[in-house]
Amino acid sequence: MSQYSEKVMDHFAHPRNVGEMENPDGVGKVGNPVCGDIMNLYLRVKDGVITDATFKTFGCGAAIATSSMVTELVKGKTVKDALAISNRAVAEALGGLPPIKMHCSVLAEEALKAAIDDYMARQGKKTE
Amino acid sequence: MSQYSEKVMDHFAHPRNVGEMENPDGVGKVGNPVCGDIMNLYLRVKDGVITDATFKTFGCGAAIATSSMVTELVKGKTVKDALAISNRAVAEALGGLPPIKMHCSVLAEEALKAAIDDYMARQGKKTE
Amino acid sequence: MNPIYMDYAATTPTDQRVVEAMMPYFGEIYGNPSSLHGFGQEARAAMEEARAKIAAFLGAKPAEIVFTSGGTESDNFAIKGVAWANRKKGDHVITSAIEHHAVLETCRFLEKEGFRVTYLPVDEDGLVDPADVVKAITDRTILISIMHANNEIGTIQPIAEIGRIAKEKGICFHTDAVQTFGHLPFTVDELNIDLLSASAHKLYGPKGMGLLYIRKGTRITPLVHGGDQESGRRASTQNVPGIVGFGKAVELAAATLQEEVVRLTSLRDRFIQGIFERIDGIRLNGHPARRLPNNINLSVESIEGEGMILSLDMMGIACSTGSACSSSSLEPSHVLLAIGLPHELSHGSLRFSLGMYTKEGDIDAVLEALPQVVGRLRAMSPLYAGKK
Amino acid sequence: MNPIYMDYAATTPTDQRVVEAMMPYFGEIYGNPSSLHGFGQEARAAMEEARAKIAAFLGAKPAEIVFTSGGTESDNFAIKGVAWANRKKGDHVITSAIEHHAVLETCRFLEKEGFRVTYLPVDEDGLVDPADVVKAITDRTILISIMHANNEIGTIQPIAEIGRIAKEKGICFHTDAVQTFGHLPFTVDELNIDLLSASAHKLYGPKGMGLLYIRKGTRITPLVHGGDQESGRRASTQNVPGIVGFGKAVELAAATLQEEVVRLTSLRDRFIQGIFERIDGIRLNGHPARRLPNNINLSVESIEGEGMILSLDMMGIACSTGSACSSSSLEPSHVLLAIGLPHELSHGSLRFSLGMYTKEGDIDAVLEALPQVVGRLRAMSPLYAGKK
Ligand SMILES: Cc1ncc(COP(=O)(O)O)c(C=O)c1O
Ligand SMILES: Cc1ncc(COP(=O)(O)O)c(C=O)c1O
Repeated sequence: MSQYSEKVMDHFAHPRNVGEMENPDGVGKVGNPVCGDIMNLYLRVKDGVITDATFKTFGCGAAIATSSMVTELVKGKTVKDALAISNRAVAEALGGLPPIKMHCSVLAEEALKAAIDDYMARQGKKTE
Repeated sequence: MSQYSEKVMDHFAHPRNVGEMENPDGVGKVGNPVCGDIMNLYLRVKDGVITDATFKTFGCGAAIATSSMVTELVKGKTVKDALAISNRAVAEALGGLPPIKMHCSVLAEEALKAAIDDYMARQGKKTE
Repeated sequence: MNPIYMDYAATTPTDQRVVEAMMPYFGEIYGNPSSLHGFGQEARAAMEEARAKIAAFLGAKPAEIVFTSGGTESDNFAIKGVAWANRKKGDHVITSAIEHHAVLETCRFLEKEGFRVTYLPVDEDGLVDPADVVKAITDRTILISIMHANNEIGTIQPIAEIGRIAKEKGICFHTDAVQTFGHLPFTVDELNIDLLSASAHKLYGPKGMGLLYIRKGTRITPLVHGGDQESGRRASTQNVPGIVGFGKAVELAAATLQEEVVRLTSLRDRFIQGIFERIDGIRLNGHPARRLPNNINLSVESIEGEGMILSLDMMGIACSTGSACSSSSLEPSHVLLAIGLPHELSHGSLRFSLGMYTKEGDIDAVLEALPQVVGRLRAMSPLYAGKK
Repeated sequence: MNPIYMDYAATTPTDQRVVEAMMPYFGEIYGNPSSLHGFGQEARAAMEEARAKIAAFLGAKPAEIVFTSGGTESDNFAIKGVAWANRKKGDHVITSAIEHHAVLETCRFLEKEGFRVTYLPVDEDGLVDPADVVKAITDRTILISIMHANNEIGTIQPIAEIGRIAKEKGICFHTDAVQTFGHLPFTVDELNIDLLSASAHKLYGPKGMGLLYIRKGTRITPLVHGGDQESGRRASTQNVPGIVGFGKAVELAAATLQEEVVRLTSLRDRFIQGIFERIDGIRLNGHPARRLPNNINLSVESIEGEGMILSLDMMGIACSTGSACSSSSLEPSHVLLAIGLPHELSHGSLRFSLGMYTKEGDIDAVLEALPQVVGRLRAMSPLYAGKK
């Protein structure tokens, strides 16, 4: 019994894709310790498709679960499709979040966007 | 179990000396229906000694018990000794009264005083 | 003779099924519902289940129910809360002269704080005239508080109509439904209520447990400040067993409400008819028809109420002079004075209130006992003697 | 593994003996204590017996004890009640920055009402400096409210001294003793207290039940207006089972208080020593010595509190991040900020509070579990990784 759905508890207890990635193609770092949430998201991209994603997160149970879920959601998606993943989609995939915890899903969306931005920037640099 | 002592309940349940007296030597009527208490006290006096006392009372349990007790207390007393009976003495004889009901004992004292005053006044008239 | 309890309007026994429902929440599922761990979340789930059940019974949303410590707190919360929150908008409150002390004393407190309060009169049956409500409204009026049914004389007010008036004027409407919640069928929408007070111990639930229904959108300042329990509207660790018990009590009430109304009404009328056949010089206080199914309020000429209560108590019959909470006061009932009863008659009033366990035989036993009591006390009374 | 409850400061299970003491007052002796008849008077007698027992425990008179619905209501009543009653005398209140929300939010409400409130700072151990109290006093000061022991970090304040200062200046002194009542030995006279809040559910009594001690002669306006219960200071039908249960809880607490202080202190110190041996990068919050015998408050670097609570909960261990009533809030604890903890450390705080049923084996089980939890979460944390 918990304020969280079973899915959230599963992703919190058994988070997927934990860890820092060596030589990632894109990194997104959002949040700050004062607010109590930091999310680092790492992407590996091949031919426009996200082949791997990992995270490191400082934050509450929901922050960890959304981090885990967003890494799962993006894997195998094209960068374009990944950009379309909203915070709502992350929350829904987790079977919902308590209202007071919706900001964690926002953070996950932001981390993803930041990682993709970073990837794009690196791509831009490469093709320059 | 009650807010009243056993003595009060006994005098309420089995009041002594109830009734109007025919040709009394002194009558005291105090209180009024607006306040919720009326006490009528009747005295028979022979040679300066109270030989009988009766009452009629409209009022709460404590009012009835104090009426009953005061009639008991005065019987056999000289008028002078009866005048010395205070409301406290009535309350004490009843094993105490709740603070909020002490005014009933005051009423009893007043009724007694009024009845003795009435007796004195009648005596005065007779000796005139 | 077995003791006969006829003071259900003062309080009711907690139903055994309610007690059983509460039991696990004392020593087993004892967590603080605000705690994140399982102990807490299990308690929270039970609490929210009760809230949902009670909301459904009122035709309300769960988030509109705030649990309190009883009817009095709910009345205080509703009235002070709306007054505080709408201070900038206005400073006038309308209520009636026959409200429960919980409402009246709160209004007097507001008067000391600079608010103006109109105490509407009632007619000889205890009814508020909705036309008086309309007349009393000013552009400074922020709250109308009229009780659903009176606890002493049982008169049921035209709440739906008063609520409609308040709604049309955009004024917040509170009703003290402590005597009707779980006893009469209604929903908050039918009665146009914005705020409603109820108390669990009047419907076989636990003492020290109440609720305030607060219609969504109503501006209200907390009475009890602190933590963010009850969505920030009533701080303090929730009384989980009490809330669960309240939920159970409402569930039980809902199941038998309709038939209890019929059964109690018939017992009440048997009582009233029987007593008028047996005792002269009495008067039924309150509206003859628009009255609580369980309420009988009598004035007996020439004798005083407490003596009757004590005498009946000695015979194992429990009733009251009016509201229990003023029983230590010497003042005659403000309700009886408001319906125009002379002081001496108001001193001789008796309230019998029936309930779940009242049987026909109990009525007959009281019909037998009361004339004896009245006879004995009248024999002692200088007022009755005067009548002969 | 059996579940281990280490959140006694949030709430305690109601002791089985307390529940048994309460039972007769639900369905048997169910009268309203204000009723004149036997049903009511029997309930009243039980209530007054409990009041006398509790008063004796505090070294107070029975008439100085007012029953309320909990610690929060008592705090609200004390602070608003004294403020309202002394408005003409002054408008300044002194409290501390680390009070419970029940005090702080009440003070903020008073500020909106035009009062001035001084929130005294505390040192890094959470202590209020009595010299600061002296400095803060003005000729407009009507109330000083300083808690006896803090619910989050367990620091015990120099209450006797602050009380003495208040007494010398003729200022009313309130203490929130919710965490110490029944847990530490003291009397109101020893501590120079005029008003004291306590809550039954913190000492194995029922939830929704509290008290305010009000020293004779203290001017106070009711928080809950209405009938004349509790000598006119707190209206509403009394929660008789709750009051009887509170009385029983106090009786039980009194009987074992001294030995529990010794036993819990030793368990607490075993916990603290053990955890420092097993985990690096942690900090004990609160005073090392002047602290509640049952309180352990830790900050764990690089990880956040909720994750630890959830993880421990999955292992059957219940604890909290701080006060239960703010657990749905995202704000870091005002207490931890007040003792100067940086935000990120305050997010990583954990409170373990021990109680009657805590055994040595429970301590050892937590000492085993917590390092695993911390290790797992730190492995996920970008802040800890950064440290390596
Ligand atoms: C109409 C009415 N309002 C309010 C109350 C107060 O309820 P409580 O005693 O639960 O505070 C009562 C009964 O006591 C009542 O009858
Ligand atoms: C110090 C302190 N004050 C007040 C309270 C409030 O008590 P209650 O939840 O019983 O209202 C608590 C606990 O919740 C507390 O720890």
